[in-house]
Amino acid sequence: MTVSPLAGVCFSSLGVALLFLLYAFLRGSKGLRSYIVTRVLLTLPMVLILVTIIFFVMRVIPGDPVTSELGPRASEAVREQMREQLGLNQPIWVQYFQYLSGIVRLDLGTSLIFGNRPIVDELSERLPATLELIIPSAALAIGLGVLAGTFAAEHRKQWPDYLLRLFSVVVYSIPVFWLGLIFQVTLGLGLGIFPIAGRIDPIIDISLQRHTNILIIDSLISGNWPALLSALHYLVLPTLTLALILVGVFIRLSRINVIETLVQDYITAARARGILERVVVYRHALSNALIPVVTLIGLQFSVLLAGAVLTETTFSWPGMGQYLVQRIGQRDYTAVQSAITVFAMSVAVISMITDIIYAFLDPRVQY
Amino acid sequence: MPDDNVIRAENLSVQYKTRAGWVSAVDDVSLEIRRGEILGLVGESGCGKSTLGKALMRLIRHPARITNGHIWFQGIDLMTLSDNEMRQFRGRNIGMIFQDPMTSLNPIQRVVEHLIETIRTHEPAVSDEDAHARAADLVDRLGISANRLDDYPHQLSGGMRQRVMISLALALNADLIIADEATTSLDVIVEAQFVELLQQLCRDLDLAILMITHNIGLVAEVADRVAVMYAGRMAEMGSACDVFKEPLHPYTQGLLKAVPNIHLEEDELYKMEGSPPDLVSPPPACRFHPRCPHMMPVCSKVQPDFETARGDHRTACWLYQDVPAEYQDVREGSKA
Amino acid sequence: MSKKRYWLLLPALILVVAFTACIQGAGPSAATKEVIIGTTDQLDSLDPADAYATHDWEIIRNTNPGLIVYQPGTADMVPGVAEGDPEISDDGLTYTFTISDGWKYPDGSELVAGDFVRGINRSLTMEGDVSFLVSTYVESVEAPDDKTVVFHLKAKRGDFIQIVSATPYGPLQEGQFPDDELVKFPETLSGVGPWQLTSYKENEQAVLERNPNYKMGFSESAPDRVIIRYFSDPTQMALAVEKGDIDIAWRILGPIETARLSTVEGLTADNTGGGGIRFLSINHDMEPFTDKNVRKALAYLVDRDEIVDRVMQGAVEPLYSIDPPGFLGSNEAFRDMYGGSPDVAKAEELLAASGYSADSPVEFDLWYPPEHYGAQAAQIFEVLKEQFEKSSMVKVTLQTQEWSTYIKALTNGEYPIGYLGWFFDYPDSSNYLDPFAQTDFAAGMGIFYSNPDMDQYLADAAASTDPAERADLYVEAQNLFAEDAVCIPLVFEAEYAVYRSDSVGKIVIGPALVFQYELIELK
Amino acid sequence: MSDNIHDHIIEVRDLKKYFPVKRDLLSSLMGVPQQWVRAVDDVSFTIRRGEVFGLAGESGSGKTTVGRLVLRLLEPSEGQIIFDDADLSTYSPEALRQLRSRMQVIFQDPFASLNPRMRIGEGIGHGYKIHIPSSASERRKAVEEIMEHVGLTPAAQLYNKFPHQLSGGQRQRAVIARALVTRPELIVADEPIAMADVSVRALLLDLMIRLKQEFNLTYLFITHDLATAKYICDRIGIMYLGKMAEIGDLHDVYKSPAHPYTEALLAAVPVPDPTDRREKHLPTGEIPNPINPPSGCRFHPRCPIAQQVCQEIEPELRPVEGNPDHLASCHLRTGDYQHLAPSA
Repeated sequence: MTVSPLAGVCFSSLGVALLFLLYAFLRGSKGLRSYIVTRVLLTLPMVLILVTIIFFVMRVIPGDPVTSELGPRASEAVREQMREQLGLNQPIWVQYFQYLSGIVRLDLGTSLIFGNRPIVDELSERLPATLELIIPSAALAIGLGVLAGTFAAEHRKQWPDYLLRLFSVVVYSIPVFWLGLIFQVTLGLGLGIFPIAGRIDPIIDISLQRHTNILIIDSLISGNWPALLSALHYLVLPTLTLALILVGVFIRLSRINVIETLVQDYITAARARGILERVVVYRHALSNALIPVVTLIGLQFSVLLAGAVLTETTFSWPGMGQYLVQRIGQRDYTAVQSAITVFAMSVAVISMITDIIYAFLDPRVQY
Repeated sequence: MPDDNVIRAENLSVQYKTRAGWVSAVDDVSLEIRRGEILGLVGESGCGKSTLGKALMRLIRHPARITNGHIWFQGIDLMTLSDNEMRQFRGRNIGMIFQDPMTSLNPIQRVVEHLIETIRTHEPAVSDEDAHARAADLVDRLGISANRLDDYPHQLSGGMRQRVMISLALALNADLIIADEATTSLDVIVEAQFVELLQQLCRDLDLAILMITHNIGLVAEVADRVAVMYAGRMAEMGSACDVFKEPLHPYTQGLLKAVPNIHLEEDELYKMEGSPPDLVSPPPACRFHPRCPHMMPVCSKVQPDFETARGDHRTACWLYQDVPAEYQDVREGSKA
Repeated sequence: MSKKRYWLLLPALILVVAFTACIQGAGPSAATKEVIIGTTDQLDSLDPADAYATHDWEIIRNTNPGLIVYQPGTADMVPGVAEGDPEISDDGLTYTFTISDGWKYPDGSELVAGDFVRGINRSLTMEGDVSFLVSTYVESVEAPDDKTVVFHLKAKRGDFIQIVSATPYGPLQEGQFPDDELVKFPETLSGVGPWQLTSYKENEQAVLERNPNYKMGFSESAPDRVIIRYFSDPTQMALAVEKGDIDIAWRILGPIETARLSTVEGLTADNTGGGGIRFLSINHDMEPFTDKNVRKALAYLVDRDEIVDRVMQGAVEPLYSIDPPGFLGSNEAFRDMYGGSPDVAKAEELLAASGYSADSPVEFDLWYPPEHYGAQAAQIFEVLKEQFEKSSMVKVTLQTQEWSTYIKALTNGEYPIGYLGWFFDYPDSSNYLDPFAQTDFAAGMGIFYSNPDMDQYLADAAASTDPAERADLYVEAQNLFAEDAVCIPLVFEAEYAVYRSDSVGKIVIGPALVFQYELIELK
Repeated sequence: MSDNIHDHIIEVRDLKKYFPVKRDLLSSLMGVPQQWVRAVDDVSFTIRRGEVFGLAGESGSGKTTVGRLVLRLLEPSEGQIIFDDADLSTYSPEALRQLRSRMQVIFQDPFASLNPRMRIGEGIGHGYKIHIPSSASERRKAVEEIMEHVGLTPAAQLYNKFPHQLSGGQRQRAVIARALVTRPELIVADEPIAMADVSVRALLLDLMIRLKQEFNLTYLFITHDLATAKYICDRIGIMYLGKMAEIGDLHDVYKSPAHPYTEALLAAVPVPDPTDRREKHLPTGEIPNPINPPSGCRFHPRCPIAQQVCQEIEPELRPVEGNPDHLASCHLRTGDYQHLAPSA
């Protein structure tokens, strides 16, 4: 087996995380170090449980992959042959162990719909697109949410607070589809400043050499500045949509946490030392309030992925979400199973990392 | 007028907003703290002593506010300062130590970061290195080894944390330290160590210290002068000897008798009737009158002034003041 | 502290970048003439031995025309790579095509007859999705010389000319595809056609460049480059063409978006004349539809105009035969037989004859998939139920099922009556009648209709090479279809392409839905 | 010690409670030895029926843990607690359940120990409902009666109040009433009046003394406040870092403390008399970490008179000046090394 592109993508996206782990490992106390090791070790059974659940749930949902592939007119013999080819005729536990060993070898089987196309190849095209969407969205949502939440807390029971709280409820309750459509119609069609759908201008796309399939990185690598600008331009609406879905949660959470920290003794103590109010709020209160927010980031990551599924569909963004939706429609068992596995594993990894960040940030945590 | 007062509050009132309306937490209180003395401010919980301490630093925040009064600090009325000027005053001229040193230090900031931040906020010209050196010097003076500077608050013992709080209050050579229940969370031996340190600092640095506490024994041990608050008002103020030996206000009298004394032979404590009033709807006039054994008709009608009874010894009680004429005739019938 | 403040510049920077990008993004460069075509289709495969989806065929046809092609803008067959019509042996089993001169691949090499043999044999041996289109009819194929392709058929087929226009019959340059393996997504795809596919990014875009050696050449206004943009839903595609992100919105806009866009200034909606038919598929093996009277009663009760006007707001057309207009012998058998508007009395007469009454009405479940045929399906079926129940002798229960389960159950004959759409594999009436009315095929569709007369008509029509004779036979078949009420045709949903009038002058698609990109006229 | 065992309601013998220090998975896998917090380390004492036994010490001395062990809220690591002649560890679950009604607890924070959503009367009657089969009206009667006893009057009116509607003193009275409603024999009072204001404190103390007589109670009174202890305790044990440093009649201990730690503790208590300010000889430092307590006498690092032997050998409780009811564990004051003590 050649080294798959997915491996590259996995490693590059996990690279940042690993760098952080390394940094935390080297900088942290002995307790933190052993916590990191423990937490990493604990992630393994967690992932195993997740993939096991996915495997068995996939077996019980209705819909037959063989029929959807061969069509209703195929003979029983052909169906049987196909089942054999896909390994669906084997006992379920054999299939289960094949699936597990496949995950370990980064071999997720081949797509049912697209013949012998390895799913790893398909995912390695899709995952970077999703990363390119969710990383800026998460950054934007967290950044905006935390700042706005802190601002609201600082001006508690004044009009910015009421406005932001109202805003957070409104954006949180708006369906992604609708929000995306509003953006497409207003900012896209109405004002004509942003493209409706896609990842990059189709004409510029022709000149862009893709390596990682994260277009911003690709255009930076090749020094293709028009492509970089275009990729950023196309990123605006989907990012805004996805970020707005999350920002409400972060506003509310940061607000309540900052309000709670603002009544702590050390805040009064800092004020009594004449520390600038801005520093009191944005350093002392916010840094402490952020600690629980970090945990929430881990929890919200799955919401982010769910939002990404819808955003990708709304903006024809060829990422994991769109892939999942398409393949569910096509009853592409192996593809759906693999995509969900990737989703679940990334949630597990992110929650591991946020736990470690939490431990890293809060010196009081006992491991 | 030349005086050796470091701070003098005049007719200070603080109100805070509750669902039931505005409540006076501190009502028309005046006091002064002199250079080189420890003023003990005592009273039961809810009497407004902590609010008063914060009011002196203008640390009162929404939904509470200072509604009246002046705070003279070395000739400047703090009430006339802008927020930013007042902020610069805090830390630089007035330091504060809080009840729980664990929660008064930022849990995710190292000790040294607290100190450097405080120094550099007020003296931006000081380099990080110099601030660090000053921090090390400071904690060393307070009996903490400099290698604890990089610790987080939770890694220190209670006594050490409280010393760190003092070092923060002293980082800029403040003239006044307000210690708000600073020993309450400490064990008795550590508490004794801590007040010894405070006394020593007060002497050595010629500080003024306002010690707010409910521990009357502690005040008797360390304070030069004592102020007693009841239900948001000043009841009595005088030198420690005067107040403890000859308490004037009936509340002070009762309070002192109710304090356990390990050295006295008596085996029963004085029991004061009733409990402190609810500040939302306090009794009219003298707020102590419903519990007072010397209650007179005037006590429920007119609030006595807080005025000198003997020398430096002031109290707010009709027993020591001329009762207005219309209430005088019934004085004979009082319990006194 | 001051360091921190620089972070505030970051959002500002992003905004500036985005704004510059807006300006950058406007207007394609003048050097190359590009056209961007949007679609909600997906590419399933580009291997001609495997590709069976409409969009797959569109790309393949644009890169590689067959011996016989469509007359642009029509469903008529004309010689493509072939010099003229084939020579047909007397027994009708041997077709001999001669290739005209000058067909060249992009690399300059000449097309030879062996390329056809390679392609067809590969389709046969690979057993891809589409192989049946060859193996059903072709016994063998040979190339006696570089200019001649000879087909030996298994049986006489009057519509073989149509069949041979299908993509698996195209030529295959040596080395384009491996002999022993299907390659669904080759790096590039080329043939002797006007275009070569130079890049494909799944669900993003496909890029087609000119074949410099294309025999027929390009007009002045033809695009230099065609970009196919993939969308996940029609709403975005409609917005994108409205905004100008794409020049042409092609399959599948759907009636609602088409209706909206056709009122937008600056856009032209082009009715291709081709499209899918929608009908009620009836299971003749299941009560109550074993009874012909019941089937006919439904045919009397259905009101197509109401569906067209009330639900689809004129975006579709009523359909009165399973063989839609434009095809050989197509008529309006259902209108002739059951009238243009519903006739409750006639229906009740038939039902009464079968013993039904208002007290004991005919009862059945009516099935449809909720989304597969558009969001209006539910409304259509509410209206249908209303129409059927205009007669007190009919009692309908609506049932829905998610598509993948639905289609399996329907074609397995598990539902009494359900909704189905159809689009031809090759443009001939046989492809509309055989699948539903011919005994073997109908069983496979879950219809279970069998009538020796019908089978005879269809067999004769298939074998005949005389268009007039075939047309007559198909008229007979359609009339019998209506008489037996095999299925009930409802509407015809024409496909539209919408293009921007400021950039595109003309497009040519036609009822066969073959979009020839080289015939796009750019302004 | 008294010969008559029935004099004792509680006898604690060689009681130990070690809490495991939480380790992470990795350390346990790698065989890093388990560390223990020696919260209570070999403590023995008795409580006589009808007395108030005080247990005093700084935070971290283990006094609260002893209270919880006696209440059986914690399992001892070693040692026995004998209640009314029977070892608690031999109690059946049913007997333990019954034990709860004979032994009650009053905690420090009255607000935290009252369910904020339960009416005062229901809160007080809760234990009664569990332990004594009764009708609702019987229960209400019993509750109101006890409320009258503790001064929660008028009981009928206060019965339906919620904890937040009561003053601090009333809440503490409610906690006391709840403890008394099952008519227990022993009350473990863990810093019962530490949160109360000075003026309320005297009333509560008085109440507890009065109730003790009315209900024939025995108290285990856990406190850090030696001045208050003086007013209620008959005997007192001074704990330091999991060990009993000194134990005896309150007056003996206060008048002639034998252990240097007791001396320090008594000296540190502030005296409300400004004319009585005397120089204190305070021990240095703070109470150390109980995970690795100092060797020998645990107080030796802070002890002003410590000698070499104090580091090396752990002292035992010995009678002070031949008084069998006053014991202290100090080599230099009660043990075999008195000759090493530095002359004053």
